[in-house]
Amino acid sequence: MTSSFIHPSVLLIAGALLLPFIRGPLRKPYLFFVPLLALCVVVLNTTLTGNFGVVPFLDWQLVLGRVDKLSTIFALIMALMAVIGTLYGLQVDRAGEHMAAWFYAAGSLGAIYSGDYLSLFLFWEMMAFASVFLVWFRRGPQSLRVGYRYLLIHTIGGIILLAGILLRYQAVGNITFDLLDVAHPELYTWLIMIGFGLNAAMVPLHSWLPEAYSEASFNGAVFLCAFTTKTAVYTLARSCAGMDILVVLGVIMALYGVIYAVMENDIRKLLAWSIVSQVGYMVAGIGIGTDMAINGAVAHAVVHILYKSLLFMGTGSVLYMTGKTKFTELGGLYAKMPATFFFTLIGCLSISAAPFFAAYASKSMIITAGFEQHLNWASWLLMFGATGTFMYNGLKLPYFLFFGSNNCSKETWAKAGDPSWNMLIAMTLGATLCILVGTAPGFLYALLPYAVDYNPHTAYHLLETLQLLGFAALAFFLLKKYVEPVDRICLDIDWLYRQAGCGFLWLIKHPLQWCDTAWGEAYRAVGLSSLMTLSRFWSWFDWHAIDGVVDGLARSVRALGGKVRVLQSGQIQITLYYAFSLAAALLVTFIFYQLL
Amino acid sequence: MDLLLIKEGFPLLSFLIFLPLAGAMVLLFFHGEAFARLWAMMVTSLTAVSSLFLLTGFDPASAKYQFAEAYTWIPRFHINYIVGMDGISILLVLLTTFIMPFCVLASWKYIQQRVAPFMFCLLIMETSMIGVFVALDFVLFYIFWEFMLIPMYLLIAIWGGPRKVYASIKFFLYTLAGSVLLLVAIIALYLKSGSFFIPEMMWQPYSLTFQVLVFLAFFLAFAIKVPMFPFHTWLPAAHVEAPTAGSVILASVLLKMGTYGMLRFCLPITPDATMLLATPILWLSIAGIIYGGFTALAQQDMKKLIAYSSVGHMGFVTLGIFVLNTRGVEGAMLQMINHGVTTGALFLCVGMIYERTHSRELALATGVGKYMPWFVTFLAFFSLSSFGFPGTNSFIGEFLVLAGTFEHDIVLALAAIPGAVLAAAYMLRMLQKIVWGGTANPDQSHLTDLGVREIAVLAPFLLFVFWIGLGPQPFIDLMHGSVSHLLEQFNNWQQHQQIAAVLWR
Amino acid sequence: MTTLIEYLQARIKTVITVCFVLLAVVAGGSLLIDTHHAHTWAEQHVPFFWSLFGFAAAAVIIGVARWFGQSGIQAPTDFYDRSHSTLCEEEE
Amino acid sequence: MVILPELVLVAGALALFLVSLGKTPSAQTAKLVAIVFGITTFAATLLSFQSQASLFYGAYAVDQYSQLFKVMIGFSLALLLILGQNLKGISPNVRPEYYLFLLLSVLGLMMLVSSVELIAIFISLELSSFALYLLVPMRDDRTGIRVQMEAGMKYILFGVMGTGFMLYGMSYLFGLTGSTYLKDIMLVLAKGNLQPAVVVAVLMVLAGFFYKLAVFPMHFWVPDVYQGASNETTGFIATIPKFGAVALLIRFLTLPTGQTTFLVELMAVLALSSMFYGNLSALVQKDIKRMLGFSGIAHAGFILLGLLSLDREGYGVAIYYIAGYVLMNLACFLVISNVSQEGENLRIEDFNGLYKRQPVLAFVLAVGLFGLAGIPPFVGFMGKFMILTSALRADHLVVVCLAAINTAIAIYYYLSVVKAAYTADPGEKPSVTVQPIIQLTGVVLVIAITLLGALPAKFVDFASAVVQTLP
Repeated sequence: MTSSFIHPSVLLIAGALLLPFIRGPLRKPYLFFVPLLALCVVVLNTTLTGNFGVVPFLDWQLVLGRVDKLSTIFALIMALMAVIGTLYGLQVDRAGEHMAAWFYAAGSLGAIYSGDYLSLFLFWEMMAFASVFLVWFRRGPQSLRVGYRYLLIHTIGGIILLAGILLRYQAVGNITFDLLDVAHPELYTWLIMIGFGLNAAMVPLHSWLPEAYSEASFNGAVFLCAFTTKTAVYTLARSCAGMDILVVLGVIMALYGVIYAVMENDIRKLLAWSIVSQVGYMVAGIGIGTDMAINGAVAHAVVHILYKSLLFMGTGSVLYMTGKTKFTELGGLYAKMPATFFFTLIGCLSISAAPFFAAYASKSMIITAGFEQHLNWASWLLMFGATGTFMYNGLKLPYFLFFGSNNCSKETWAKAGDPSWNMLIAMTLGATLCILVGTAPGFLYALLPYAVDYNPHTAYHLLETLQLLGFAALAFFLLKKYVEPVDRICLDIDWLYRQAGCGFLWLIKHPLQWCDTAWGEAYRAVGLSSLMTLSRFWSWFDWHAIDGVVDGLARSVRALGGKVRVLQSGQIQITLYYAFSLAAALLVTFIFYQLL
Repeated sequence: MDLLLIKEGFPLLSFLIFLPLAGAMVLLFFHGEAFARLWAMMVTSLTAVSSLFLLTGFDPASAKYQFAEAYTWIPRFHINYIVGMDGISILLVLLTTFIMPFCVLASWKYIQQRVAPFMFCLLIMETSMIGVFVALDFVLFYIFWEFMLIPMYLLIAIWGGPRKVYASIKFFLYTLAGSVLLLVAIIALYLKSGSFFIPEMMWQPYSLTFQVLVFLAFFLAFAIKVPMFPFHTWLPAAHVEAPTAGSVILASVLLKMGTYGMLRFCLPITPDATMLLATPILWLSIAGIIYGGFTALAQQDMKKLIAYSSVGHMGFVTLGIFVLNTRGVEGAMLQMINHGVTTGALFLCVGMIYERTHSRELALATGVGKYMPWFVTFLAFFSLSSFGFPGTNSFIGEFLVLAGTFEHDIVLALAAIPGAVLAAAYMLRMLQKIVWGGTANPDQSHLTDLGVREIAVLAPFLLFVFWIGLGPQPFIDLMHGSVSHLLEQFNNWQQHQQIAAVLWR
Repeated sequence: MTTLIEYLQARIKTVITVCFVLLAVVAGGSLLIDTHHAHTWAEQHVPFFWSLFGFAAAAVIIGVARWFGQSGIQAPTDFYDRSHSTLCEEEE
Repeated sequence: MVILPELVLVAGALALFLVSLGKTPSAQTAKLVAIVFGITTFAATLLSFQSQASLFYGAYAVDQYSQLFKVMIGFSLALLLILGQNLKGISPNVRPEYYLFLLLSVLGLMMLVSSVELIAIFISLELSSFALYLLVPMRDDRTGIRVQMEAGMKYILFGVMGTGFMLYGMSYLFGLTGSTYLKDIMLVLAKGNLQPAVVVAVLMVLAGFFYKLAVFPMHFWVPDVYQGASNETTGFIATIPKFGAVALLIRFLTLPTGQTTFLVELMAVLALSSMFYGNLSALVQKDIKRMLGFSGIAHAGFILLGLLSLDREGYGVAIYYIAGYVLMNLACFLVISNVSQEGENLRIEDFNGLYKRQPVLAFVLAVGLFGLAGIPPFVGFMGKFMILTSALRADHLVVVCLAAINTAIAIYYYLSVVKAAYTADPGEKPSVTVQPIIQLTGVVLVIAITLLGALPAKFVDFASAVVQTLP
């Protein structure tokens, strides 16, 4: 290892391992200090470029520290996230939760810095396994099952990736992690793409995301929303840039997420769906593959981490204070938790690319890139999705959560209130960054992998956005009652049953719907129960068939013994007879045999 | 005998073999429980320590048999007492010598009556196990190989669980029945090559039919010991009923003898037959891997689960051996050690739970994590290692094996991959149940966490899990010389054209 | 801040009118802006293009979502527990 | 001096006869006398070990071969007398006679191994056999249905049948060659141009010894006699007479018959059938002695396998094997006759928990049985191994494989006894007390079994060397 490059993951892991022994008053400062240190290290690393930490392993070269613009910017934002997230969860005193979070962050940083598939895979798995603890630590009724499924999916994804890596090693003969030949995709290209895509929650490999994130603990979600998908975006940008299929997938993701988010009743699930849609933009950008598109995708990833974490922090505070996450159990909270409302609002504006808020600087980049590549359909659809984003996230979320009809029960209302200081600080941090990026995107652009000649702050762009948002808002308020039906579900029970019935009817009619449930099914039915049945059958087979044969052999030999023993009847004349006749028979047959 | 580097001066290997035996003899006369424990501990640790000298004196570069000793024994039948050690056996010998003290520690509380005889059996076991790995005379080998059955049988039959009688007799009968034909094969080889000295039996121009017959005899014996699917059913029975130390010995050392045998005998003595029969055996290994995974997933008894997982892991080993390339074989060798370490540790863990809850049922052990954090930590690490989580030892082993398999045949390798998923599935299932499992089980608040002795037992295993996982090079260096030499000879073996013709026809 | 909101809520009518006025301004503004570096023909030549687009898009999405939700995606909250508890008892 | 052992035995017999004449024959003195003479016999055999002579007009050859067997016989006799000294199954007032006939039978065997002339062979064989026939019914009647009598009858009837065969065969040989001296017969036969009648003759003579050795199909007496006779008697029948049988088998097999292949293949078939028969029917036995009887049949098959190669090598190995076999059987019968409370037959479950009741005996039993099963490092394994080797060298591949498989079958019933002794729960079975001398004998046996197994080189070399000296 060159002295100049220090691997942040090492710090985080070491810190995590030490954590259980730091107790009492030292705990909080330590918690704050370690990620900060990691951040500093990353900042230091930005000064370098090139490959560091090259370790010969068996007969391969492991590159633990590949530093270039692409990895640097992701590393920066991830490290920053680690700081914010830890700060946000500061009052959690379960050491295990922080350890898991740090391992998770370390895995992501490691994956970003790694320059070869082997170490990449190593960190990749580390992320998967560390993150599942964040789900399990919610300790909710569902957490165990959800976590187990989550893990199963990611293990499978990892295996697919590994298969791809091995195949590629067969074909190419090295394990350096670089841009694949997307022009002529081989089987391994697809496998690797799918392996990454599964972590990026590509439709139709996305179902793990909403259910897991909505089940995570309130600060766990802050980590989850940042690392897994964005690391996947990084790997895609690194290896599959310009792969046309990604454009299609991206657009589908974007719209799919929007539709579901609009219907969603659980605020955190809503955010989870919005992750799917936002990541869709990035994937599309990667798929377009021009410098500008890549820039856009990267920039969008960065800002998305910022505002999405901000949003999760906001909703997390609501969960933390009230313990509720459903629109139909919340509402009108602005009076009780104004600060949270304020920060959440900033987050909402950022995600819906309102002027001078974060996404304003990035999302348009992708779309413009699309237009310049004359992929008009894609760009139109993305614009369309952008409007939707504003709909559910810029309007629906804040409106129904903080205004709207107040569905809070007595105690919920009593419990509601602004969270503790550290969470507020964390949110302030996030909010500031959002606005900063939105207004003065220069420093962000400076970090991007390619040179940028794009200025979001044109009058045209401004007006375009304003019109879009303004009239979308108009439409929203006019059609508000049609967005609300979500909560009717839980109000009117018999309507609910009819709904279920007709839902079943439509289920058959509508392949799309069918697909989505099917995927949900697949994880449960195919993933577990059929597996268990199969394995039960095999173990039955083991005891009854194979073992039966073995024991049966022994028994039959013994039975044969029983038969033979009968010869030995006690009566002398009979035995004599046997003796003579056997001897005679033996001799005769034998002599015949000799003669023949 | 130019294959031997005769060891002048102190006969280290013989010392290693007979020290435990001498210790056992002492136990015949002094029966005190406390004394027996301490004495066994002393003897095994002394053996372990002195086995370290093997490392200092071992020259990885040469492919010869080192530390060799040769004395005539039964001249009329050309039987000699010849022991020696090369890169293939050194790791296994060390594994044996170092597992034993932990077995003694693990039985410290577990065994409460007939302590002296128990330790007696353990020590005898150690003698015969070391003997098997270092014997270079086939009769000597066979004597150790068979003799081992007696102490192991007694370990299971006297100190075992409820169905001990069935399990022990099954173990004895099955393994003995497997190895009777081995004896015939040995004699046949002797009559062909005129000596029982193993290296002189290697690379002889035996006729193909002869080779195939001998190979099959070998294979039956070794496959049962490994155990390879479908010869594995003695394993779950024996594992489940054996006392902790017994299971550990079974898993860590006994199973390795089968694969060691394949590597030491099948390849060099019957190369052509190996070429001829490699493919079906490979597929058998694959079947074992997947089959083991499935059956393990369905088990409710932790020991049985681990036992079946062993079937899968050993499947990887045989896979690596019979792809017949350096990476595969070295992976297999490494995987032997890994399995010894990891599975041994897992059995120790289960034993520790058993000492507390007196049940190995997963259902009853759910959620002990709440009361036994240390235990759960260890268990978690070992389970991760067991399904080859990156950074742990098994990952290296399985990765090498898979890489080797890819060199050999891609389809095969792809077929092996589901096994890895299954491994993750059943291990996580056990882990998750034990650690976070539901509360639908009797109150466990009385459970105490691991004591110092138990932590001391488990910690070294963890050390090796990560040492091999992160820095496997030294281990591979030890075996590399011999393995590459073996494969080199194997590839230079001229009669392969003839085999190719046979296969082609 | 809370007070501000209350203040506005008290005068909800005015707020709404102000909003409408703003919208009009924005729409009007869009006519003045030069659109020669717009991406496509539509944006250049259709007046109020983005306004219409935004309104239409919002309406469509709401419609689709509603129709879609009616179509049975919005199942009862205990839908999974009811239909899958049998399959997953292994993990319970 | 040359025939010192025989003389000692005769003297012993006379002494016991005198003891038996007393009004109230004392079992104690009888025992002492017997043991003393037994040990002296052993000493005598050692003394006369080196001696060479040809007596009684060459009918009686004292050579290394015979002396070797005599030493083994003497040794086993001494051991047997010591370990069976309690004679639980024999009523005290017939004990002098019991010992008397025992010694006479041994005398017969000693003469048998030395005789090289048909009549002498016949006489000595009958001497030993008839003495033996008398021993069986001497067991005192506890069952009320006089099993021992029935056993004795069967023994005699079968014995007569076997003898009949042998006598007939001998007459053939005499008719064909005009001489009763083995060496003359050998010379004549060596000239060649033999009729198949020779084979028949030899076969018939062999049949007589097959009967002693209990080879299929001449084995039917074994289980009933073993079960009917008292433990000590069975211990004797199971061990020492085998020496004589093997010795004479070898002597006769050295005769050239001209039909070697036929003989060999027939013997191979006989060997296999006795192995399978013995092992299979032993699997399901409850009575330990009966089980050992069947296992004895199987082992007889093994010995035959050793003789199969018809060369010195194989003979030497066969001698080694029979020696080991006798040792292991002695070990087993030591345990049996001391575990049984007052001489009753033992069922396998009577050994339950022997480990707790009498550790030393349990250990001896385990070693003996594992030895019989042919597990290394005991003598049983080495014998098995060498026999298989010699048989394979004479390439009988199939036979060898089947024999090997037999060892796998056999292990089960030996194991079931060990299982009872070590794992089963003693219940309220009484603990066993034995004199230290017997424990010592047991330990000696264990050591002998192990040593002979671990370091067989000397013995086998010597045996084969001795066999070389046969004419």
